[in-house]
Amino acid sequence: MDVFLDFLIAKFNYWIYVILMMIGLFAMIAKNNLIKKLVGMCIFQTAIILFYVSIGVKEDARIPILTGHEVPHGGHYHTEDHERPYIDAKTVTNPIPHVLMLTAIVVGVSTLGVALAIAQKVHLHYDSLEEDEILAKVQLGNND
Amino acid sequence: MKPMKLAALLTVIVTGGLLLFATSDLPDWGDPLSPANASDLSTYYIQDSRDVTEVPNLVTAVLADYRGYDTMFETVVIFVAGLGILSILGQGKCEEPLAQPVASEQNRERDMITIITCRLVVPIIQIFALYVIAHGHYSPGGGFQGGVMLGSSFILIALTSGLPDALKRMSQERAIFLAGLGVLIYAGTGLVCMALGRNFLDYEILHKLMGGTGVKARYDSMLIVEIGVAFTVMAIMFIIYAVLSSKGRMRGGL
Amino acid sequence: MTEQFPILIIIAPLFGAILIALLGFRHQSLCLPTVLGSLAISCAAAVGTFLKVLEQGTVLYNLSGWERVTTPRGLFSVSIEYRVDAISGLVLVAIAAVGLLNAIYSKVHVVTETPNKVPHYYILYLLLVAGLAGMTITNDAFNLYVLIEISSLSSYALIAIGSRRAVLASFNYLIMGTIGASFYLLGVGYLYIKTGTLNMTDIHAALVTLPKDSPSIQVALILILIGLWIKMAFFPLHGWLPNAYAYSPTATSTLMGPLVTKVMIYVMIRMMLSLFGAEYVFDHLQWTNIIVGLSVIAIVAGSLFALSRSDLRKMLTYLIVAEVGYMVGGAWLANSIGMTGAIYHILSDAMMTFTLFMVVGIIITRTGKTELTAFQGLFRKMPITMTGFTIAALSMIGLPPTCGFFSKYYLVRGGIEAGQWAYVGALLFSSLINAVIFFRLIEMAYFHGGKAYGEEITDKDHEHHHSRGRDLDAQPDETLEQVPWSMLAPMLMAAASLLAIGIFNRPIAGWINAALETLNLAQGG
Amino acid sequence: MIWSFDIIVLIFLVIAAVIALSVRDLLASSMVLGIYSFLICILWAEMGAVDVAFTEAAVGAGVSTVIMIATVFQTTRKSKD
Repeated sequence: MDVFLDFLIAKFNYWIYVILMMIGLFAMIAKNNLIKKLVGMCIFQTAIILFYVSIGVKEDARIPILTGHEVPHGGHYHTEDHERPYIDAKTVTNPIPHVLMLTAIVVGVSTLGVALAIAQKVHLHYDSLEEDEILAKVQLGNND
Repeated sequence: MKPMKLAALLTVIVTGGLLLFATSDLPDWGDPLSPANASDLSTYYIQDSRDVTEVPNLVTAVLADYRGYDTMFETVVIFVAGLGILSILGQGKCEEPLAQPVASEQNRERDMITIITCRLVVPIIQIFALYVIAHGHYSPGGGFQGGVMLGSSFILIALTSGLPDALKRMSQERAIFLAGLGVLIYAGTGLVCMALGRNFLDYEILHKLMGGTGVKARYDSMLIVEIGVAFTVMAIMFIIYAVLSSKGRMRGGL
Repeated sequence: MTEQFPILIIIAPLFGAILIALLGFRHQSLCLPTVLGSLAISCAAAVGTFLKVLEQGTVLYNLSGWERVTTPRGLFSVSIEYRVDAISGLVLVAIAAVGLLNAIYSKVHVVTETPNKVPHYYILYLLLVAGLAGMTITNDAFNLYVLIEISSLSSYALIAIGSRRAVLASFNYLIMGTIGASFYLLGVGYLYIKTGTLNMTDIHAALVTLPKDSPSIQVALILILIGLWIKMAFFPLHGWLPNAYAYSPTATSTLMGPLVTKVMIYVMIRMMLSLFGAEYVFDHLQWTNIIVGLSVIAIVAGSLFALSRSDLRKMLTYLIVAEVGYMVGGAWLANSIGMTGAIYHILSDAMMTFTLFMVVGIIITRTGKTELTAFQGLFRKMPITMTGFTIAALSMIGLPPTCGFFSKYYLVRGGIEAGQWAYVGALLFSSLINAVIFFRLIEMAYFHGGKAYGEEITDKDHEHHHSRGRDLDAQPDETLEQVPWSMLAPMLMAAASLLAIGIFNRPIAGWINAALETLNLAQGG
Repeated sequence: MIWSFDIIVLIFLVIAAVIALSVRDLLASSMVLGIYSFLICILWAEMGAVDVAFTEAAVGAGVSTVIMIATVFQTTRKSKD
C-alpha cells in the first residue's frame, strides 16, 4: 500500500497536468465559439505553467527568498567583510522555473488580449462568435 | 462540425498518450535531487547569486539580472500586445480630442457609494503597488506585479466612474508614451552599459555612473529596470482594458 | 566595437520601435526614416557579424556579462548568450536585408492600406524583424520561446490590420500559433526536467550523458518538432497560412512570406543539430524515413494546391507550403549534402518568395486584379517588373544560373545519397508543376491581350497614387511603368540577389559545410 | 509538502476547467476561469512559487478575467457549446 501511495504521489501530479492540458487543447481545436477557444487556450497555457512550476518543487524546502540573519538587511552591499553561511541547495526551492513562468504568464495574458481584440473585430464584421456561422457568412460573401 | 471534434479528440488522445508515456521517465514529483533541482545552474543561483547581486529574492535576481534579456523581451511582449490591440481595434489617430461622453453614458446611473469607495481605495492600491515595485528585492513582487496593480487601479476608475473619467487621467497618447518610456528605461540601461564598454545589460559597469561597487550597481540597476517594466505594464494593462471594454471606440465603456 | 555587432542586430530595430512610440505619433514623418535607419544599422551589423564569423569561427556573446561558470563537470552558462555561426550569420543577413528592402518597397502600401495607423504598423514591423533575428541568434531555449511569441504577436496584429477576411485568418493563425508555441514550451520543459539547464550548448552536453532511449527526451523532440512544424506550416499543419498571407496587407505578406517560415525551419535545424545533436537525431532515432515521407506528401500536395488556385497570392502561399516540404525533407535526409541544400534553400527561397511577393504586390496595385489573368500582356506594359518576375520564376523552376537550381541540385544529390527516391521524385515533380505554373504566366504576359490593356491600368489608380505627392517619385515616365522606383529598386535588388546567390554557390555552400562540420555533421556523414 | 491538499486542489482544478468549458453562458465561463486561476494561484503559493502565485493572482484572476468579461459584454453572452 505504501509503495502504491508513494507512486501515486510521485506521479499523480503529472497526470493531472496532462489531463488539464488536454482539456484545454481539445477546447482550442474543437470548440465552435471563439471565446470558448480562448478559455481553452488559457487552461492549456496555465497547465503548462503549472507543469513548469512543479519542476522546481523540492519537498520541505523554503521559498526562494533568503531571509533572516544570513542576509544583511537594508543595504550592506559589500561582501568582503564577513563570511556567508553555507546554504544547502536542497532547502531552497529551485528559482529558475519561477523566473521562466513569470515570463510565460505575461506572454499568456498578452496573447489573450490580442486574441480578444481579434475576436471583437470578428464580431464587429460578422456579428457572431460561432465559427460555423461566421464561415457560412464568409461563403455567402465571396465564393472563395 | 463532427469531423473536427473527432480530429480534435484523436489529437488530444495521441498527445495526451505521449505525455503520459513520458511521465514514467520523469523524476518523482518534489524530488530535491531531480536533475533540474540538483543541477549546477540551480545550485549556483541559490548559493552564489546573492554574493554578487545582494538581492535576497532569488527570483528577482535571476529575472532582472541573469536573465534580464528575457525580461526585457517580456516587457516588449506586453508592449507589442498593447500596440497590436490598438492597431486591430483602435481608431487610429492618437490626437483625437478626448471623447465626449455619449448621451447614454451620462444618463447611466452610477452608484455614489461605489464611486466614493473606489476613489478612496485607488490611492491605497497605488501606494501598495509602489511598495510592491520597490520591495521586489526582498519580497515577492517586482515591476511586473506592481505595474499590473497600478494598471488595475486605473481600470477600477474606469469601471466605477466611466471610461472617459479614466481616460482623462491616462489618455491613449500618454499611455503609449509611458509604455515606450518603460521599454526605453529598460533597454536604455542596457545601452548605457554598452556605451561604457561592456556587454548589453551588464549592469556591473554602471558603478562608474552611480558610484559604489559593481555589486551595488547591479542591485540598483535591477530596481531601475523594474521601474521600467512597471511603466510599460501599467500603461498597457489600462490600454488593453480601455480598448476591449469599448470595442475600440475609447468611449462609453461597460 | 566589433564584438557588439551581434546585439546591435536585435536592438537597433528595438530602439527604432521605441523611438516611434515616443515621437512617431506626433510627427508621423519621422516614422519611415527611423525604420529605414534602424534596419540599415541592423543590416550592417548582421553583415559585420557574418564577416567576423568567417574570420574567427563561431561567435559567442554573453548578455548581462556573466561569464561561464566552472564546475567539476565543466563550464556552464548562467545567463543568456548568443551564438552565431556561418549558418545563422547567413540567415541573419537575409532577415535584415529583407526587412530593410521591404520597408523601402512598402512605404506607399503602408500609407494607403493602413491610414491612421502608420506608427502602429511600423512599431510592430520593427519588432517582428527584431523577433525573427533574435530567434536566429539566441542560444537559449527559453529565450527562443519568448522571441517566437514576440514575432507571432506582432504578426497576428500585422495580419489583422488588413481586410475583413484577414481578421478571421488572423484568429485561426493565433489559435494554431499558440498551440505550436505551447508545444514548443512543453518540449523545452521536458528537456529542462531531464537536464536542468536552458542553454542549448549545455543541454546538448547534458543529453550526451543521459541514456539514449529515454522516452521523455523523445517526447520532448516530438513536441518541439510539432510545435515548430505548426509555426512553419508543414503540410498537414499548414491550415493557417494561405488565408493569413493572402488577405493580409501587402507589406505584411511581403515580410512574413519570405521570413517567418524560413526562420522556423532554421530554428528546427538548430534544434536538431546543436540542441539534440546529429548523432542522436539521425543515428539513434530512425525517424528519417517517416519525416521525409511526410515532406514528400507536403511537396506534392502543396504543388497541386498551388496549381489549382487562380488567385495570385493564394497560389504563392501554397508554393510556400511546398517549399517548406523541400527544406524539412532536406534537413531530415541525414546527410550533410541534404542539410547544405536545406540551408541553402532557406536563403534562396527567402529571396525567391520575397521577389515573387513584391512582383505580385506591384501587379495587384497597378492592375487592381488578384487573379492570374492580371498577367495578360504585362511584358509590354511593365518590362522591368516582368524581368524581376522572370528571374524569380526561373529560380522557382530551378534553372541555372539562379539560386533555385543550386539548392535543388544539393537537395537532389542529398536525396540520391540517402536513397530517398520518393523525395527526389517529389522534388522533380514539384519543379515540373512550378514550370507549368510559371511558364503559363510568362506566356500569358508575353503573348496575350496586349491590345486592350491600356484601359485596364486605371487612371484613377494612377492619380490616387499621385495625390499622395511626395510618397512617390514625381516623374510619371511611361517607361517606368508608373511604378515608383521605391518599389522597383528593392524588387530588382532581390532579383539580382537570386542570381548572386546562384553564382556564388560554391563559397556559400563551403561556409555552410564548414559550419556543419563543427556540428558533427561532416561531409558524407 | 501537503500532498492531500495538493490533490484536492488539483481535482477542483479539473472540475473548474470542465465547467468553464461546458457552460453555455460566456459570462459564467469567464467567471469560472477566474476561479480556476485563483485555485492554481493557491497551488503555486503552496508549492513555494510565491512570485508566480502573486503574478497569477494579479494577472490571471484579475486582469484576464476583467478583459474577458469586457469582451463578453461587448459581444454576446450566448454560446452554442
